[in-house]
Amino acid sequence: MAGKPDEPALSTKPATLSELRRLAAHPATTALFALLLVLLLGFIFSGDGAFYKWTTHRDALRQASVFGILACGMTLVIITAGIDLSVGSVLALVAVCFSLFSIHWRLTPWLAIPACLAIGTACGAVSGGIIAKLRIQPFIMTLAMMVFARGLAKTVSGGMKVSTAVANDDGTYRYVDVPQIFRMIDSRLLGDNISVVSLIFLVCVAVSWILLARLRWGRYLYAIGGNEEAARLSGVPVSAMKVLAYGAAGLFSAVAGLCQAAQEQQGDPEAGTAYELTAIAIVVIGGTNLMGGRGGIGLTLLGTLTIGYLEKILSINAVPEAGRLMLTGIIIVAAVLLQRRRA
Amino acid sequence: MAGKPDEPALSTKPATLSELRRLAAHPATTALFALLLVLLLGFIFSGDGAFYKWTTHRDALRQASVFGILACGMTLVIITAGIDLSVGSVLALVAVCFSLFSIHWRLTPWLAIPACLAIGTACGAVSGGIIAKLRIQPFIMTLAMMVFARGLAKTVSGGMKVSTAVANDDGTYRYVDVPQIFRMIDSRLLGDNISVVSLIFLVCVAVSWILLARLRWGRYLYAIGGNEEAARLSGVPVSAMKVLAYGAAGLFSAVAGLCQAAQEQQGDPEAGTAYELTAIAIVVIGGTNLMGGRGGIGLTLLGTLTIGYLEKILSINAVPEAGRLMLTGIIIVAAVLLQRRRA
Amino acid sequence: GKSEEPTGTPPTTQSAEPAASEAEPTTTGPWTIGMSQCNLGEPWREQMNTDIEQAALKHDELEVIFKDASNDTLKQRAHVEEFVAAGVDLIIISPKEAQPLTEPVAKAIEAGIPVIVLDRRVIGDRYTCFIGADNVLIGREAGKWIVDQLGGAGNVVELKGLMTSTPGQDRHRGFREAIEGTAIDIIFEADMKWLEPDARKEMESALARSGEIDLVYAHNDPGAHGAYLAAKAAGREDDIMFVGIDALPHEGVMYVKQGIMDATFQYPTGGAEAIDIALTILRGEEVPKEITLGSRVFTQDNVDAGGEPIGGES
Amino acid sequence: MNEIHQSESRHAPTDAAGAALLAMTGIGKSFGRHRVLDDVDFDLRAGEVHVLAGENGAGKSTLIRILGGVHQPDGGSIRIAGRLVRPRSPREAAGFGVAIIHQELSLAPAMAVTDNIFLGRERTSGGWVRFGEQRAAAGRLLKRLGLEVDPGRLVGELPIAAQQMIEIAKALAFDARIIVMDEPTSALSEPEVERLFARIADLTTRGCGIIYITHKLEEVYRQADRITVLRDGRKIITAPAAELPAPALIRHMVGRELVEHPVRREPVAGEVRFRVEHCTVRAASRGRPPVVDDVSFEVKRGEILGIGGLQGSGASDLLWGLFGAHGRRATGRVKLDGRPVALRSPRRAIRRGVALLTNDRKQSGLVLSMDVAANATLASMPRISPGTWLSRRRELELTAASTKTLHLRAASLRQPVATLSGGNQQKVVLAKWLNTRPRVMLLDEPTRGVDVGAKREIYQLMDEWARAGHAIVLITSELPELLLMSDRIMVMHRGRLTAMFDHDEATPERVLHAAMGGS
Ligand SMILES: Nc1ncnc2c1ncn2[C@@H]1O[C@H](COP(=O)(O)OP(=O)(O)OP(=O)(O)O)[C@@H](O)[C@H]1O
Ligand SMILES: Nc1ncnc2c1ncn2[C@@H]1O[C@H](COP(=O)(O)OP(=O)(O)OP(=O)(O)O)[C@@H](O)[C@H]1O
Ligand SMILES: [Mg+2]
Ligand SMILES: [Mg+2]
Repeated sequence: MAGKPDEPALSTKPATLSELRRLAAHPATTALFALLLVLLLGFIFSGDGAFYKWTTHRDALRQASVFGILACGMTLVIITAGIDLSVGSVLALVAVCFSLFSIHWRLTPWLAIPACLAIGTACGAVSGGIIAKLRIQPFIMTLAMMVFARGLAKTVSGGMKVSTAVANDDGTYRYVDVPQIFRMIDSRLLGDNISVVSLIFLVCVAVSWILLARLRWGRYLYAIGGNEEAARLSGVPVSAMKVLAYGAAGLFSAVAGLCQAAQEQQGDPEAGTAYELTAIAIVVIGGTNLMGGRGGIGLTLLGTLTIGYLEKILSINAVPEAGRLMLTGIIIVAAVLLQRRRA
Repeated sequence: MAGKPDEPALSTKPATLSELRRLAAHPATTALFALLLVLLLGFIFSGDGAFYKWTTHRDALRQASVFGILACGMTLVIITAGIDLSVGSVLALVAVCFSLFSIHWRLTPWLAIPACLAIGTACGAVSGGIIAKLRIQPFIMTLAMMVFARGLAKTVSGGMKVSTAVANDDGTYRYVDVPQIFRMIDSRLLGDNISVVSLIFLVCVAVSWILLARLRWGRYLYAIGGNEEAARLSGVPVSAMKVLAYGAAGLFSAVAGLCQAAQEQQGDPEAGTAYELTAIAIVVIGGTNLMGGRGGIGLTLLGTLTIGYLEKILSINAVPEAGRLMLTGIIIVAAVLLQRRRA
Repeated sequence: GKSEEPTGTPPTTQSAEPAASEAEPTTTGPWTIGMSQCNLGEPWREQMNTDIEQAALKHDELEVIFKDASNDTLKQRAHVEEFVAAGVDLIIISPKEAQPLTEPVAKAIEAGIPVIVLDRRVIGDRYTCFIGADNVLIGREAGKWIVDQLGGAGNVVELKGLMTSTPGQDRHRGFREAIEGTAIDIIFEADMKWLEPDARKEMESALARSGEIDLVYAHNDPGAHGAYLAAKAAGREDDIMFVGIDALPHEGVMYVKQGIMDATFQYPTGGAEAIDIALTILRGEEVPKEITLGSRVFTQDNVDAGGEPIGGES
Repeated sequence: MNEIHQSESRHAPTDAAGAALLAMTGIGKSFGRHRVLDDVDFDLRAGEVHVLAGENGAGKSTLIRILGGVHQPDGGSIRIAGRLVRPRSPREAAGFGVAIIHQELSLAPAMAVTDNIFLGRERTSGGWVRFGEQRAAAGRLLKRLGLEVDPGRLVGELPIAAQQMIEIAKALAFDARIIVMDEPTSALSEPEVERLFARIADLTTRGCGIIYITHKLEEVYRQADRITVLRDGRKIITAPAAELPAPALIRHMVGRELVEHPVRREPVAGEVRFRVEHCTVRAASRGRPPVVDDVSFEVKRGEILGIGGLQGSGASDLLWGLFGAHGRRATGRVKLDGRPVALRSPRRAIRRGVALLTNDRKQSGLVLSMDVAANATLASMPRISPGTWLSRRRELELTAASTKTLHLRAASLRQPVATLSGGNQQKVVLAKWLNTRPRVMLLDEPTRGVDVGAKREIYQLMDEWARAGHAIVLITSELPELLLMSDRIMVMHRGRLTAMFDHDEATPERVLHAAMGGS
């Protein structure tokens, strides 16, 4: 686009005018269209009115939360023109560790949670470091991490779910209580009106928003994604920022892992398979460009709702698997088409 | 090198010199390193000498072939700076159709095969067309196609494997013969020394090589991947070329689908799940850059062997799943590191 | 599978509380049943749904809503919640996991909706009725059969299902218990993740490694079939026996009929039984808390006769 | 034309001068086995403008990239204000008070003007960016540079000229002692250049030292206190500007006597080859006035029509529109040799014999991942691939022929264009269009970033093409070039045609006046 001439800016009071135009054609506006389109579907096919019940929406949000949390980290990475395929496996690894710590070792959350977050962040930071220092393409590095973390999760869990059924030495099983922290994370607040995981998701959104829109680091991430060479020439600490981005993605994956374990009340080494695709889809449907340098977390929030509601609406209408898949494909394209002017 | 003013532009000596230098630092050279590294592993951990048997290598090649065929199409797409996530699902769709045509409808291969190839190509061409004309990002468009094609495969197959056990109206089953064409594709030639599917793979490699290295279109694909704007302004038919690239990817997926069905003797709508990741890994391990504009099919051939042998070696040593995953992750990184100068 | 049932929970012998009494008193229907399947990807579960469908067709006062969690526990949990919200008369669930679905099911019970748990258990006793077969038992039976086929000695390849899944673990455990102390040794074992192509790959490796293979024990029939194809390609299919599990009419049983496999052990879906039990519950009659389905073995000799029952009563 | 400028040399160095700001000694640098810099000494005094001159590929940018911490030297030492330093990264270099305006624009297109200006040096309090303050500061800065652009606008939306001004603003945003300008005016037009010079003047009076790289001789003699000439990576001479008249300077740069540009060929007034009627180009985003507004003109065989205008004139948009590159945004009628042609896409335009050389080779000219030959033949593939089969022999022959006429300097025709120097990259683009055998050539800043020698060569080529009967449309922001090369000069302002001069009646004053909107 640069170097390609465009219409004169020298018009009178360009600021206010362009402000208006930007608002009108703002990605958020189009992302909103996509969401509304899906909601419309919900109103038409309401699954015997289920769609009009608040609980349906509450649960839709809860189901979308884990993906949304992953998508927050994914957004940071994608803005640097990178990608992180390992989020799903890291989620599983953390879910397993969290269950191990809390259920089997009976650790206090004050130890278990920080430890888990550290594990997730470490995975991300390692990817980021190698990508930045050894110049491996993000796609392939995180693909490797995806495979590795999955293997690690299986090793840690001994290839079985880490559940409240604990094996005795004689091969029989004894049942232990679900840890308090699990129940807490899986509970609801504000008079049963919103799930804790949904709140956690919103917190993640807020944190990423501050990072992207308010802190210097945010500028750096955008600059790296927009023109890495330019960023370097401008004195941006590129490597450090990449470690930050992927580390953050790892951290968010860990948070998602905690939520997953709490909701499943167990650590499943197979959990989160193919979640990375959903997370990426969310980010892109929001309107963030995979080429990097553009987009934002607000868009990802909208994307999360779009995908989340799509899932829910198909589910309450008991659409059979085959049909559901085809519809999903079509609707994704339709939704993105509403924003093709952006792409 | 910034030669003397009088020095003619096309001076033979420095040309040949740089030819040599390029050969030394040529991607293929480094891709070869990666392969040798893996082979070395094989010689060390030979699984009770299984690695020294020719049949092991023959089978390794056979197993890698389906992925290799997918990788050929993936290479074309990636060179245009795109990506195709739908190859796995298209493979499944075609496998199902092929089984349906050949086993249930008893169609002659002369009809069944062209029909299947057409189906695959259509899927690809549709993605390509939408990507080119409606400006949807390849990742998200092919993601949608991936979901859609999977759903279609399940619809066509009625959600069950299309096998030689055909349902009677009374719910019981009757057995029909495995079609001749299935047995042919799954057989071996040259005195049992090479599988037909491997030959098919090599043919695909040859075809893609001609397209990329010997035809005008190949040059166009590289140009689009390198700088789409410049390509457009140089009169490159960008849209047509994108349809070509994704159409070809669809075609190759279809070929892979035929091989898959023949080897499984059935059409499994779940087949090919996550194959796209392997295909991409193969292309990247070969040394083709996901940013587009660089790389080639020779590299993909090497990448296929690398991944194929890695799988085989882990398998003949009966490495348990968890360990396999972790090793795969590590070795992928190690292999790519050998080429980081290229990335 | 049993392994997920904590020994701590009392195997409730007395019959379930008459769930139907909470439901509307009608004893004639029409009734809506919500069926949540954990993953239609697997042929066996496809079969389960088919069985339920077939059975339900015979009773036009029944309407069954099928949902597929496509292998996602949290999705399946949402299914239960949605069924409760929609106020169905009865829920049939074939859980992906015991643990995560225990509480959603309990909530449904509290909401006065009877729940039939199929195949995999939930923890505790807050459900109306469990119908399922015993994977450990089937694995053990397979083991016994193999032992006396091989006369207590031989080289066996074990192609395991996804070992992070309970059926995989149980079919492995039962089998190993059975061959305990015999001269049968497992010369090669690998996880083929229930997938036929993977089974074929692993079998090729096994063949490449060792000249002496007497029998292949695969945790499902597609696995056994994949192994067969590999052996066939190596021209060794005649000196190897192939044993699988599941015995779906169009899979394992067919393979045995064709002489591809030597034996397959049925893992019943319980779909038909589920509908019968459902009707009983809905009519307000009492049902047993536990129904363990018997299994059948199909071999060359008995396949046309429809196999022979093994293990538990049915 | 150079002599006129020598007279009006810049004000004498201030008293602040003399204090050595920078001393680079024995700098050497190789890329692979290619020695780009060989034992180069260079120094800079406070308050002076030190011009670094040399042909394309001489090593100028490399030298200052080393100063800026982008490349690490193989040998030599750098002293800043007497202190021995070794900048390992641009960040470090900035720490030493070095600001660089890079030759290849280093901006993030998707970020706002403000964000780009302060990138890497955000005004923050505890990590939190103070956006309001930055925006205000950016506004002031841009105003002083006379760039009327909303600081909130995305840089990618601006034309290359506006971008270059922003690049400059970026360097001036923080107070550095040593300011390096690598061809800062390559895409600027007269008034902007003047404003830049004004800034330079008060920077030097404040005691900053300026390293100035340019290929425009008139700028050299207006700015330079001292001149250093590089050739093939070696320092040839350092001398006060007064002691190095243009002919000598050129001789040092080129290393040989340069054939003077011949007196203008007399225009062979052929029949009309290219006629444009009522061309209008809509703005990309609606709600804005058209960027080209009802422009009509014609070009005869063998004629060079120059288009003058300040940035924002819409001249480039006009050419893009005629070339079909703006698709449906462009309307109007075009006749080629009397036959009407619908130029809907570049592909068709090329087939009809129209060529467009854009003003940004990196963005829209070259495919940097491909080699010289591939780039040079990209627009004429049918010629080297009969029946779609690619003939490498023909490819090399065609490239060799075209690059030879352009005196391209490359190690081989298979060298990646990314590693060519700016000027040589430009020649590759020219070669690409030569190979399409065009009837009409639309040239947008054809000599941008091209050295004296190459510039002369390009002028001669344009004359040759004109003699051969081509019709040429030339956009250039360099007034002297415009006046020298054009048979007729058409002036645009905000998309409108404001004046049309014959070669003889055109004077700098009249052209500028029209360019500012007067008619
Ligand atoms: N001062 C400015 N501020 C913002 N935008 C500008 C400014 N000057 C020019 N532009 C942009 O330039 C576009 C037209 O520039 P164009 O390149 O067509 O004119 P030009 O005279 O050819 O410029 P150049 O000489 O750089 O090629 C306008 O659409 C406008 O977006
Ligand atoms: N990264 C690189 N790798 C290899 N060669 C390079 C690289 N950068 C520059 N060169 C070579 O170094 C030489 C000097 O390049 P440089 O950009 O310094 O020339 P320059 O004097 O700035 O030319 P111009 O006036 O056109 O900008 C050129 O021959 C160029 O091909
Ligand atoms: Mg330079
Ligand atoms: Mg212009």
